[in-house]
Amino acid sequence: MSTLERDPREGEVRVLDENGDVVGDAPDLSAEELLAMYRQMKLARRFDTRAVSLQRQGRMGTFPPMSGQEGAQVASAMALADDDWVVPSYREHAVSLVRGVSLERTLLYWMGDERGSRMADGVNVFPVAVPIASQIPHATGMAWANKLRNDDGTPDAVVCYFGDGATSEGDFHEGLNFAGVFDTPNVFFCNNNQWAISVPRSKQTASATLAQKADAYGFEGVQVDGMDPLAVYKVTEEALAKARDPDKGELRPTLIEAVQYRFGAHTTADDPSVYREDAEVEEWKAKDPIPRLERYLRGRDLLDDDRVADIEESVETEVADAIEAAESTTRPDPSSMFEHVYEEMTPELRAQAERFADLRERYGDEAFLDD
Amino acid sequence: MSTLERDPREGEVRVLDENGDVVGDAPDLSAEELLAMYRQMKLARRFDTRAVSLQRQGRMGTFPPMSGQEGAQVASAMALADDDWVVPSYREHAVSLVRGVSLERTLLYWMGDERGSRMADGVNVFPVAVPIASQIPHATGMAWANKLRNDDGTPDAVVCYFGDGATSEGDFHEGLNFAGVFDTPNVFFCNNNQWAISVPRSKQTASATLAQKADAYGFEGVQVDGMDPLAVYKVTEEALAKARDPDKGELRPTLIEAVQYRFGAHTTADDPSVYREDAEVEEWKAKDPIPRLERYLRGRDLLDDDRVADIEESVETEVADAIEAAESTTRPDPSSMFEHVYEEMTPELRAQAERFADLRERYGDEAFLDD
Amino acid sequence: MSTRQTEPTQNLTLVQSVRDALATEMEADDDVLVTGEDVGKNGGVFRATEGLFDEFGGDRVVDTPLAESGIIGTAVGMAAMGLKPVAEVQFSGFVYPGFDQIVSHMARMRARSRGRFTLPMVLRAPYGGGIRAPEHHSESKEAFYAHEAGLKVVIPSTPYDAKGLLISAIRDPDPVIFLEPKLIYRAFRGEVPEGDYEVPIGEAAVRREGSDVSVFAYGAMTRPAMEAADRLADDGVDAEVVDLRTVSPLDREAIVESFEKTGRAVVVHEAPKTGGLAGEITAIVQEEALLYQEAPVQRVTGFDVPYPLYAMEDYYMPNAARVAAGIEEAVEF
Amino acid sequence: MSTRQTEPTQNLTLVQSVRDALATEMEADDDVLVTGEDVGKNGGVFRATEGLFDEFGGDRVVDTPLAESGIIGTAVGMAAMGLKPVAEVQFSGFVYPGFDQIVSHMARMRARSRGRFTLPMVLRAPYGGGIRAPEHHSESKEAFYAHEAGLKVVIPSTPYDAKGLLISAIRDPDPVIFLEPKLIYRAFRGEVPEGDYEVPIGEAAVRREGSDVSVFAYGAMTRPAMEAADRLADDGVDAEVVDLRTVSPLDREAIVESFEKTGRAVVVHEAPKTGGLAGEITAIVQEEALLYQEAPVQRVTGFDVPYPLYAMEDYYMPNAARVAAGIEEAVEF
Ligand SMILES: Cc1ncc(C[n+]2csc(CCOP(=O)(O)OP(=O)(O)O)c2C)c(N)n1
Ligand SMILES: Cc1ncc(C[n+]2csc(CCOP(=O)(O)OP(=O)(O)O)c2C)c(N)n1
Ligand SMILES: [Mg+2]
Ligand SMILES: [Mg+2]
Repeated sequence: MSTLERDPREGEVRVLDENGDVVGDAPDLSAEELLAMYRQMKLARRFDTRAVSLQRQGRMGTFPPMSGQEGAQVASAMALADDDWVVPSYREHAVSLVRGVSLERTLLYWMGDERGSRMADGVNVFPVAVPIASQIPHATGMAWANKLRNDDGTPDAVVCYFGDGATSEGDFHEGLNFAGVFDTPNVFFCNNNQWAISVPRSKQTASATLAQKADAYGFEGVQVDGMDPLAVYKVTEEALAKARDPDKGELRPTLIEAVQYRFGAHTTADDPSVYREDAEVEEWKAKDPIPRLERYLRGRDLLDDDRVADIEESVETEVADAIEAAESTTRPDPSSMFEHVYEEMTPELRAQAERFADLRERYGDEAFLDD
Repeated sequence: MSTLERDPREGEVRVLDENGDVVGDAPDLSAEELLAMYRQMKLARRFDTRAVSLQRQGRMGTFPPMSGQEGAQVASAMALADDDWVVPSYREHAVSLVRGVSLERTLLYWMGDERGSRMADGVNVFPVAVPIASQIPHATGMAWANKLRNDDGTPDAVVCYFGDGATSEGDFHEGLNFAGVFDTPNVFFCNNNQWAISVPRSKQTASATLAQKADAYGFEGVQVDGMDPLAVYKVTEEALAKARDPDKGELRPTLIEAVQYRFGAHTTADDPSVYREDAEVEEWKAKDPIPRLERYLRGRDLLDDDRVADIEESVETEVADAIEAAESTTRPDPSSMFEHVYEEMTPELRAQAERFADLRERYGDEAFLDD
Repeated sequence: MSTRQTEPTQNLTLVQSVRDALATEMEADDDVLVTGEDVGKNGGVFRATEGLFDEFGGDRVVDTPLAESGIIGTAVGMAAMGLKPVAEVQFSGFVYPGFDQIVSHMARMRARSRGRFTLPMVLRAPYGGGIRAPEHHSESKEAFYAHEAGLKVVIPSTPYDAKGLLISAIRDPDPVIFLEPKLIYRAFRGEVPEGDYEVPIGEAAVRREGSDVSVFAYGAMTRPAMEAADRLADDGVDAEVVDLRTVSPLDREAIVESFEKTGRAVVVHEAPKTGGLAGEITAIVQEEALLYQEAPVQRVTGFDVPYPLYAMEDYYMPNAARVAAGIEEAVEF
Repeated sequence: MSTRQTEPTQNLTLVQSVRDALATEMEADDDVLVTGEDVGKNGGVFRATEGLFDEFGGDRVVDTPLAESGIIGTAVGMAAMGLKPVAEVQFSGFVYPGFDQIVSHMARMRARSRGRFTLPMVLRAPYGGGIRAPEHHSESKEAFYAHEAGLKVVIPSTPYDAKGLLISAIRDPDPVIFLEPKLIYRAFRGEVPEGDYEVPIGEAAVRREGSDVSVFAYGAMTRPAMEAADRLADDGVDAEVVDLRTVSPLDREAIVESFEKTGRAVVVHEAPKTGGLAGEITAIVQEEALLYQEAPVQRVTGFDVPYPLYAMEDYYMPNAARVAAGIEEAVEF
């Protein structure tokens, strides 16, 4: 059968259907874990909404929202072990959150403050990568390093996130090919949200699924309902287990295609109404991962109206506190621009920094800010 | 079954076995065509051998031989229609030869003379591409142009050649992905000669076959015995027919993996004994495409000892004449270096050219050639 | 060729004039087509191709997959077959995945094939800093392209020039890199003829005549250069401002002519100082006119640091105050 | 740090000394590993990694797939995790498919992460022309890297320096691009200490003292510079030859010091003239020492053309005659 005719989602892994009813084997998660998953998704959604309005109010620069993608992000990140690593693109706020990057730090970053790009020590998250797909070879190299340095044969894994559009870049190809050849403990997690800005998935590549691109690298590709957090958790957990300790004849890496949708704009600078229909958005909103998980949890008596309200309130406060903290951070010192270019400033750079200090002294910061 | 366990050649298209006995459907070729194919292969082999010795004698620079690969090159090139295009790498001397590039021109090129890189008008062959895989997007763009400009729905095809190593480059991925998306009339012809300099096919990628990489782009991949000229002719002909006029539900492009072997060194600068065993070479020499086709032709009474001797003699002369012509070509005018950089020289370039002329006049060419 | 004065004009921003140039040439020449990420239905992330998809259809205004080497490499192939692709890279900071196609092929196909295969293509990219954009969105690395023979590199600073230069670039038989300073995409409007006209590639424009010091600038930096010149006029410094418009080939004649008049120069660019074109321009003036030189050429440029995130970009970008300080140093030497 | 005079030495070619540096550091530091195309069993196409595979095994001397962005990008990842990869690109003309990884990541990971992720990696590539190689095998585009903040760029000209500089590069906490002039890979031998030693990055070396004119050169161009100086000594011209050794950061102090002594300069590089580092060096001397300048700085460089196929390369490469002509012009001005 030609790939043109095949239903690209026929092999997709699912646990919850759109109503939150169980249609596959649920992963082994405790009540606390399930509730934590739910809360993180709610927190991510709320954060996202507030961040977009901060931008609208001129309190923040361009921001890439991720509403609709909480299921894929939170659930996959929760499947990681403490020592595993995350290599994100620019849209993985919820992944970062789960992995210990504070919301305040994420806000600072999008407020144009480099300090938001310095992950706290001990947080195994790589900085945001803006050039599409360029982080993929890094993730392969990191996993390769883990494997080389590991003695007991179960190296820490590295999970790399990227979008559907990223699969078209040469770096996707090279990064995955190296992973296959060096059999590195990688999970390549593709957040296929159907759009690369205005370019739909169908125009990004003629292959029926993105998951099948793994064939080219000799390892497994899996398609999962990315708006089904339990299914995402399951496939990620399995991929991680294989990354650390593959069966004989198996390669460590996995390409996961998490099929999902971005409800909002590509970034706050984008107007999706130019290129896509509302009806399509509504169709996907019916698959919203948050109510799906909520219904599942209510069905198992882990949630009721009161607990939901409590969570909403605590989430509200947490986001507000993060915004408050980010906005009350003193602006970075302009001279810090010259730091961290090299471990030690070169003489020329030192001279430039001195001249810069001198100009600020002579003319005042107004002179820099007025045009 | 894991790709690690699958026999990577199980699906390979074959017509002649190693003895020249027919094991598949032969393509529809006339006696003249079959003999022409044989002669071109003999000519290519002889040219290759002589070129290597020219280099050894210091009469030519580094040269990449292709002995062992004549079957794939000659037969695929013969399958093209006159108006089709070839986009070669640096090893396709036999393809170029079949497509009308004179041996003299090929020699000039490897003698370091740019004029060897200017294909004669009307010869639909693109210049040699040295950076691996970088010609693949060109071929896609050329085929795309053919499709855009074509009115009757059967555009001229563009056949792009590259090696097994080239499949690892980002440009392979991007070029093939664009071809799938824009459904361009391309044939991507991979001369899998088992080695990328010293790196064996098995270390180039973990995918079981190179042909299966086509899955990632939604179009067909075919593996063929690249040392079986009749099988190569057949798959190329089919791919070309599809490129021009695909069936409903089919995409135009094809990735052909022609499984073969380079008998000699990567280039005259390479010593393969450092990285591969003689036994391996011998094993593949048993599949030599030339005796295979010769046995087939003898079996059909198209060749006998006399005709073979005639062909060998005429081939010898043709190669000798080409060498004679190339070596008696006057050296290029050094000032031609400044030409063809732009349609019109920029003022600065003109100034540089004048200064250069002036220096030559003042100091003589010896001053440039002495160190 | 310049515009006839009687022709009707429109009051356009720079990005609108880019769009207008594309529409004009697509209308006039069926071989012209536009490719790139989001250039189709979306009309480009800066609206530089707005409406072209509706007007010329999906075969001539093509949304490509997200792959810059693919974009540039296929444009090379199309151009070799005689089409005139105008490929867009979404931001100049994202050209690099396609850098090999530029330096290894786009720049050299003519030379390699000794004139048989020529590449009448244009590579457009929004360029430069100052718009509070994320990392990699504010780069200005024109020096890379200017160092590669076989390319022409154009950076307009006005709506009028943008249209005329882009039309010239599309018609140029050689590959042109067309860098559009996005800081001034919408910063002001200018009169732009409705019809087609060319502004010649390789010619600088004197934006302000002066006798004390030459300020060489291009792209978005022309504005702070003018502003600094205006400010210093009050202090009796008469600065000439030369907008280079093309950075490859540089208009050496115009540079030298201005410098011979003033003997002092300031070169302004956003790109980092070391290895930037200010060094090249300095070398040119002392090569051709050392005996006129009365002060060191001042380089007022970006610093030798990665372009900072936007909270600090105002401190990175040369502005009127820094240009004025440079002029003062040149004049007071 | 310099070598102790008593230490045993070996008589090595430049490429052997590169190999020796790699072996020395791999022996001393388990975190050092070598990756690239054909660096393993084959020992590199120039034999720069010969025997390392047998000595250190396939985990530390790794043949990669044929993909430069993959090579550089995975090295970035390994270095971020604390390994010290020394990645080889087979020829500097083939770096470009990995150029994005260099400028977007290798150069900036430290700045981006404000010092949390640093990249103690080295990118080695055989570099420059003159060996009758095919197209793209003779490039010298060091100016690209020198324009990118966050990188260091080293180009040795002697076996002694090659070893000491490469050891420094491997130990350097910042990413270093190490360009090896292949014209002199085997052109001569030199005494190289057996043990380990560093030649500091960022320091030029005066190869010949002189008072009439400063010749600034690096890599393979140091030889014709010396030869030209020797030839002209007979005519009574006393040229100083400064081998820059590192082109980013440039040793401004050494450049200025020499120029203040001579007041005249010739800069020699293989790279094309426009946008090459000769312009930068010219800008430096006039910025810091204009009052000492007695003649225009002469740029003796490659031409602004694609590097020609080898039948013509002797005409392209600066040689002693062209350097001598440049010195004469500088002196006679
Ligand atoms: C190399 C590169 N090219 C272009 C861009 C501009 N750009 C930013 S996001 C984007 C679309 C990405 O789509 P996808 O990979 O699907 O991720 P998503 O944004 O949907 O999460 C583009 C083209 C970029 N950041 N990097
Ligand atoms: C981008 C690039 N990287 C590296 C090289 C150096 N190089 C030349 S040929 C070659 C191996 C190519 O192998 P393959 O693609 O299998 O083709 P083959 O030579 O076997 O025909 C390499 C690494 C190059 N020419 N271009
Ligand atoms: Mg997407
Ligand atoms: Mg091969």
